[in-house]
Amino acid sequence: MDAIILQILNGLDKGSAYALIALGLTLIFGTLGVVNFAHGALFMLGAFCAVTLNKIFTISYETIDPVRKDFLGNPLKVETPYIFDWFGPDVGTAMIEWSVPLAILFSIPIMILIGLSMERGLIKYFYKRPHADQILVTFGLAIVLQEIIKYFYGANPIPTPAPPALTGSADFGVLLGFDAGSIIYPYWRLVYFVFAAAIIGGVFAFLRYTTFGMVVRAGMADRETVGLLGINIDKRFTIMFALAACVAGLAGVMYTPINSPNYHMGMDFLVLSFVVVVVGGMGSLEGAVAAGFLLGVLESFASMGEIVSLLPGINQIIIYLVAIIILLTRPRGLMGRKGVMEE
Amino acid sequence: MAKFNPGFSRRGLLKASAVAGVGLAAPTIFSSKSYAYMNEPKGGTVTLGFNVPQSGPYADEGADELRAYELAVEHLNGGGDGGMMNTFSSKALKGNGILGKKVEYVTGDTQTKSDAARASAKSMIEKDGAIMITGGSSSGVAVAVQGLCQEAGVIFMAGLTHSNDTTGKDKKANGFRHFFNSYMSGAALAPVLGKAYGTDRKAYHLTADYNWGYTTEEAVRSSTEAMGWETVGAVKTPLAQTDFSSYITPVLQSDADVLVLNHYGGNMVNSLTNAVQFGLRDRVANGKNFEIVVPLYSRLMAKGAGANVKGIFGSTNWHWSLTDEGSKAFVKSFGTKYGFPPSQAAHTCYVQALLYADAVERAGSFNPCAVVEALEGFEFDGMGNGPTLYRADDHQCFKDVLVVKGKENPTSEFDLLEIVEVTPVAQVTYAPDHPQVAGGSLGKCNPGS
Amino acid sequence: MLGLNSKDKTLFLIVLALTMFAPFLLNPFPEGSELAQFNAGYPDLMQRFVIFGIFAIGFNILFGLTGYLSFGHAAFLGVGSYAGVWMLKLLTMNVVPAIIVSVIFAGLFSAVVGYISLRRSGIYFSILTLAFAQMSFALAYSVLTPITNGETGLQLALNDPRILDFDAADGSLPATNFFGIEMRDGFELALGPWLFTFNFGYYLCAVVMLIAFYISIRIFRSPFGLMLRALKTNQQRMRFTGKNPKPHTLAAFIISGMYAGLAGGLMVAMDPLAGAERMQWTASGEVVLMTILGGAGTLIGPVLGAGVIKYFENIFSKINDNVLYNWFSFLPDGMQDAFVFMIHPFIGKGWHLTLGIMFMLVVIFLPGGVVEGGQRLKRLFRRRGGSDSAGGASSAKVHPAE
Amino acid sequence: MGILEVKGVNKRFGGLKALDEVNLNVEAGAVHAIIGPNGAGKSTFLNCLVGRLEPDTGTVDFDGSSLLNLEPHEINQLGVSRVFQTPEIFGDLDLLENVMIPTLARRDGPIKLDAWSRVDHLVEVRERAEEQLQDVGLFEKRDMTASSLSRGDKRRLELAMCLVQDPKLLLLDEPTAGMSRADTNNTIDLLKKIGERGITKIVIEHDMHVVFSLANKISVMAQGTVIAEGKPEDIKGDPRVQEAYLGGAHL
Repeated sequence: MDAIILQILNGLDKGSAYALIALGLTLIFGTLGVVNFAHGALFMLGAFCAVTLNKIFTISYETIDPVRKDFLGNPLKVETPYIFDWFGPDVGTAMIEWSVPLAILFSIPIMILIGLSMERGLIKYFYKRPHADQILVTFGLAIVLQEIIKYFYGANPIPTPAPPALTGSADFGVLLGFDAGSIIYPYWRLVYFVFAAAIIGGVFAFLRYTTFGMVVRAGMADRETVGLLGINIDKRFTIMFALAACVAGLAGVMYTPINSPNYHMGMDFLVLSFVVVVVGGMGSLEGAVAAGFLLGVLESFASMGEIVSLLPGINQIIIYLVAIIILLTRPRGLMGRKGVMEE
Repeated sequence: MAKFNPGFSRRGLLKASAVAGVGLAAPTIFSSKSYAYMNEPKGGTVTLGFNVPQSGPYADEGADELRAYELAVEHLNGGGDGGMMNTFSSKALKGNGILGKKVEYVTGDTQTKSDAARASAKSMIEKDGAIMITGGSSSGVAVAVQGLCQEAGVIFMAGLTHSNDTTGKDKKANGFRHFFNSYMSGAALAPVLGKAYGTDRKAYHLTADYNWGYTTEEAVRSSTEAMGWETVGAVKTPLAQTDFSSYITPVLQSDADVLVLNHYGGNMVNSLTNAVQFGLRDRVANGKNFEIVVPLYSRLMAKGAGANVKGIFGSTNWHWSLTDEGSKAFVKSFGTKYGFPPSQAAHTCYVQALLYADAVERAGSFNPCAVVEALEGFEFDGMGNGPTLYRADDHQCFKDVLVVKGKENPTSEFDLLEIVEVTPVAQVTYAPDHPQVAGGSLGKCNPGS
Repeated sequence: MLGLNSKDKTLFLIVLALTMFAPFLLNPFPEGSELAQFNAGYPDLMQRFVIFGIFAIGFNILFGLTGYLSFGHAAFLGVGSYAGVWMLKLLTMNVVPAIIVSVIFAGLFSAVVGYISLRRSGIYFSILTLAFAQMSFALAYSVLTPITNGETGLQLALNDPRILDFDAADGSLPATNFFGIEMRDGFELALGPWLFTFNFGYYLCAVVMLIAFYISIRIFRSPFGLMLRALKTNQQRMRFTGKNPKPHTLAAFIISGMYAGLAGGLMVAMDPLAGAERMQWTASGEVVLMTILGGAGTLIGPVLGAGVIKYFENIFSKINDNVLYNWFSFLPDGMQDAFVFMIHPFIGKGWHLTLGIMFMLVVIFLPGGVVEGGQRLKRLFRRRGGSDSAGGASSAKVHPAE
Repeated sequence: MGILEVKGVNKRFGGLKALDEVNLNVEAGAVHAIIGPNGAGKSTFLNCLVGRLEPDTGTVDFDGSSLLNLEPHEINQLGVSRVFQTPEIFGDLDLLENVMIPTLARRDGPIKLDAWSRVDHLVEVRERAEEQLQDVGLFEKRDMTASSLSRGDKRRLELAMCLVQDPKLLLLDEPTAGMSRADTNNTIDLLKKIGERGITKIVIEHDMHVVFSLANKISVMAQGTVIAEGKPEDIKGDPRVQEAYLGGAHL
């Protein structure tokens, strides 16, 4: 039982990442009708916002320590971050340690800027083009973005730990009446889950309760009619693109303490998030979120030793298998609308 | 950046004929049979092929390998401070190239995919006339390229490849490995683990679901079980896995008190990070402190895991903090040129390049079969791992293996591992027909054409 | 001739000439010159050009004609490869049975995948094919290791049975051959400083590609091809016209799957190794990119697209800083460094970046792919020729927007 | 005994009863118009005939065989062709190809996969298609891409695509919807000309001018059922029809 609770937690956590990426993808599908293969790259850029902020905080000057030696036997150069001098070592250390949460603030304007320039500079010319062209151009963009990151940050994963206050893990075992130590869950993963829930809730509330959101939802359902009403839907769609980029970016920022970011993390998530979106059903935001959590939980269960020993290899293919089964039993995924991306 | 003279020889012979034949319109037809051996260098230069990952997750490791190769070429051609050529026990190399021919090189991208690696190696052999291929950062690639070199008739000097199979069931006459392997990791680690954690432990293995993972798990299991550990669980994890939480949590439910992560590269970084996140380091199981073991360590990858590696045992082929003369010479010339210490991948690649050049000098010929003969059973020293033997039976180097531990107080971003023990070679040597490496045969050396 | 109309015949003859003279065309630069780096006329790459050409031609029969975008075609290539290697291991090193069996296995597998996936259309279809291919890849890499040899890839071994061969076991692997002609064999021709390589394996691939290309032309011009184009533009009308679209799409799917299998079979015939990465989604994506890059729905486009991508992968990735320094060695040191510094990110390990930029440029400026680029050039020349004859003075005024 | 006999057809969409015990008998050679207000169930009824929808209950017999549980292409192969409200044509293909496809469909059946013969060698098929294009006055435009045609020409093309199959029954769903008066008249003339071939037709139409120029029998539908049926003259005077359909206004 405790094993199952743990796997549900794991699944929800994985699902959070899937759902956040899929949410943005669906917004872009639904509003702009664009297949965005660069969405994984946006997630990756978000993660590297956190890395960059950390790097900025640790920009240092060098002093020579004549006593200690470096690996070549020369006097050791000691690096001291400038912020230590500016804010004192205590605040400086705290800033570096808290750089991931601080990167949320840092990344929002950057991701919005990236989203706006992507949509205005490139995507808007592809609204009327075939999906194949959209795939080619966004895939090309994704490669370019990740190669740029690779050029500056290298190919290795870069550790970006969570603040020390949030690195431990919580013991739910006693709370729920199990043995102590049987249900342990890292604080940061709980933070991630809560964060994801808040973002998802925020996006839904925004779309439901603001005029802006209502217009966009109407536009998703029937672009022409809304356009006929004299509403400038294009401008709103641009903002939606920036919002989607921002959601992906934030998902990336918060993900960095869970797994050290590297330049191809976006591609790793891209295919899965496409599967999530399609399983959820094209054009359905609720479907994307539901499918994200569903596939996350199923993936976690499939990796349990008992299940793998019963069906070897099931942990490798579970997501795809579930996708096939769902698409064959429900033609438009969980909650898809008719006629979206079906031709 | 070192500069070399222009000109890429395709095949020595053809280059010579091209130079002589300018203005001659008469076509000359060669059949592939007209060479003594594949890509025989006939001009004043010889071309080596450096096939390393330049894209994909191991690109940084590949870049470090390439740095080492460039350094080796510089030293072979008489440039720089000579590096390990000065400490190498064999004195055949004179710093005038190989057999008096200037060393040139071509590079390619393996992408860490067997297909791409083979395509890249083929292009070096067919287009650039490379006489030897070396490099790589995974066993799948090493085995695939080794097979290709055997068929094409050139020598393959493996880069970083740790699976038993490279010199086990997939060994080839034209292929040689300096790097250590899974068996050696297991054999070197077990006693150290026994000393540090006791012989009454329950181990849980997470294993990357591919060839290298299997052989590593097998090696570590059999050597730890031999000293009394019990293996309570072994789960295979998909290669593409990035979040290992769902594989870590079952460990909490098991009665294991040691977790062995048979992962490498990005897998290792992520699984170790996740394991630490779930508090395994602070856990007490069966009245003992819970421990994590990473059988194959790489400093580059350890960097990706950050503080999580502290205090975690693993094994490695070589580390820059070694203080023998060879290591010191290598670290000095690499560090002076590039500004940071070399990785174990760089070390093995540098050594492989030198060993090849030395073998050619001693054999007096580039003919692969002569080189094979010169390398088989070759004993040498001064290359950073103590006295070493290139065993004739399987073309595997036998040398000391390092057991290392993540350092508690690193002084720099390179100073992540500390050497716990240098396991003597006798302890990691195995019979060529040991069950973990049995099967396959070297076959006969193939000089091509 | 061959039952082709004059336009198709011209195209076919051009392709015939291109493939037959490829060893010359791809090696335009003399040996030993700086530009020899750009020569692509060595056997492995020439083989890859035509093999991926076949793969893309087949993919285009599905995607170009019916509009169904499969993201899983690499799986068929992979299955074909594995089947081919097994034939080489079990039966004989003659490549003919291997290639035939590759095509058959890929055809059977694509029949199963196609039958299920074609129950959905649009992106749902794409994701279904992607899911099948990713499952094949994941299983081939891990659980199916006994059949596929997992990560390492399926290779030949000395102790393979090869029941039809009587090779002397001299400790080396026999080479793949076509009734005794070894695939790796060939001859070289030196003309002054130029060197040209003629490889038997390449010519076998080239002949197979010509046949494949010919069949593709016939399919494009057949009633079946017409029906495929019809169902791409309006399936509803097709149904109400008395045609059942299902068998048509399924047939197109299987044919393109068999083309993929043929490509896989040829790959192992040239180089007997089948790696699991061949089935990964990136490999499927690659053939999609080849087709779109060259020009989906055109006859020659996919072949060109395949050529461009493989050229980048194999030639650009091999240019390192050392080569750059040589190129710019005529410049003073400072400028040499500056040039190398500027070009450095785009070559060698940066070849992906160049490829990505090229994808974007092509799709932004040439929506119809490379083929459209060629057509524009042709029109440009024709216009220029026309206005020249009309009078030199006016030609300068010809506006590009005309 | 008519060529098309529909008995007791019901169709529900959730709680909505779209068709309620519809009976219809179409005589061979007749031009049978179905009229009725919006939402009367005309289109649903037509969709039940061509296999786009399956009726919940009831029988649909055409020329002696049931159309129930048949796929659209099977129904077409029995000799039923349909013109849609918005023309359904092969937009990316040229006009000649548009008409050759139905010709081939009739010649080869639903699934013959002929990948080896050449389209431009099918002289008979092409001549037949060209003839048909001539009949509808589109021969000169045969090399144009279909999507570039005007709406009226698209309708003619669609008509040609149906007629070339020599259907036994032709279903016309508002053939003049959205057309100018001149186009409408042209279409009426065209349909009259076809009438000479003796093809049975069912016409759904709003434009009474069209209905009364073409039809020799009219069924009136309202609220999912047929409320009146008869000759045009009878229908014109039927008060129930005027009430249901025309809201009492006099025709």
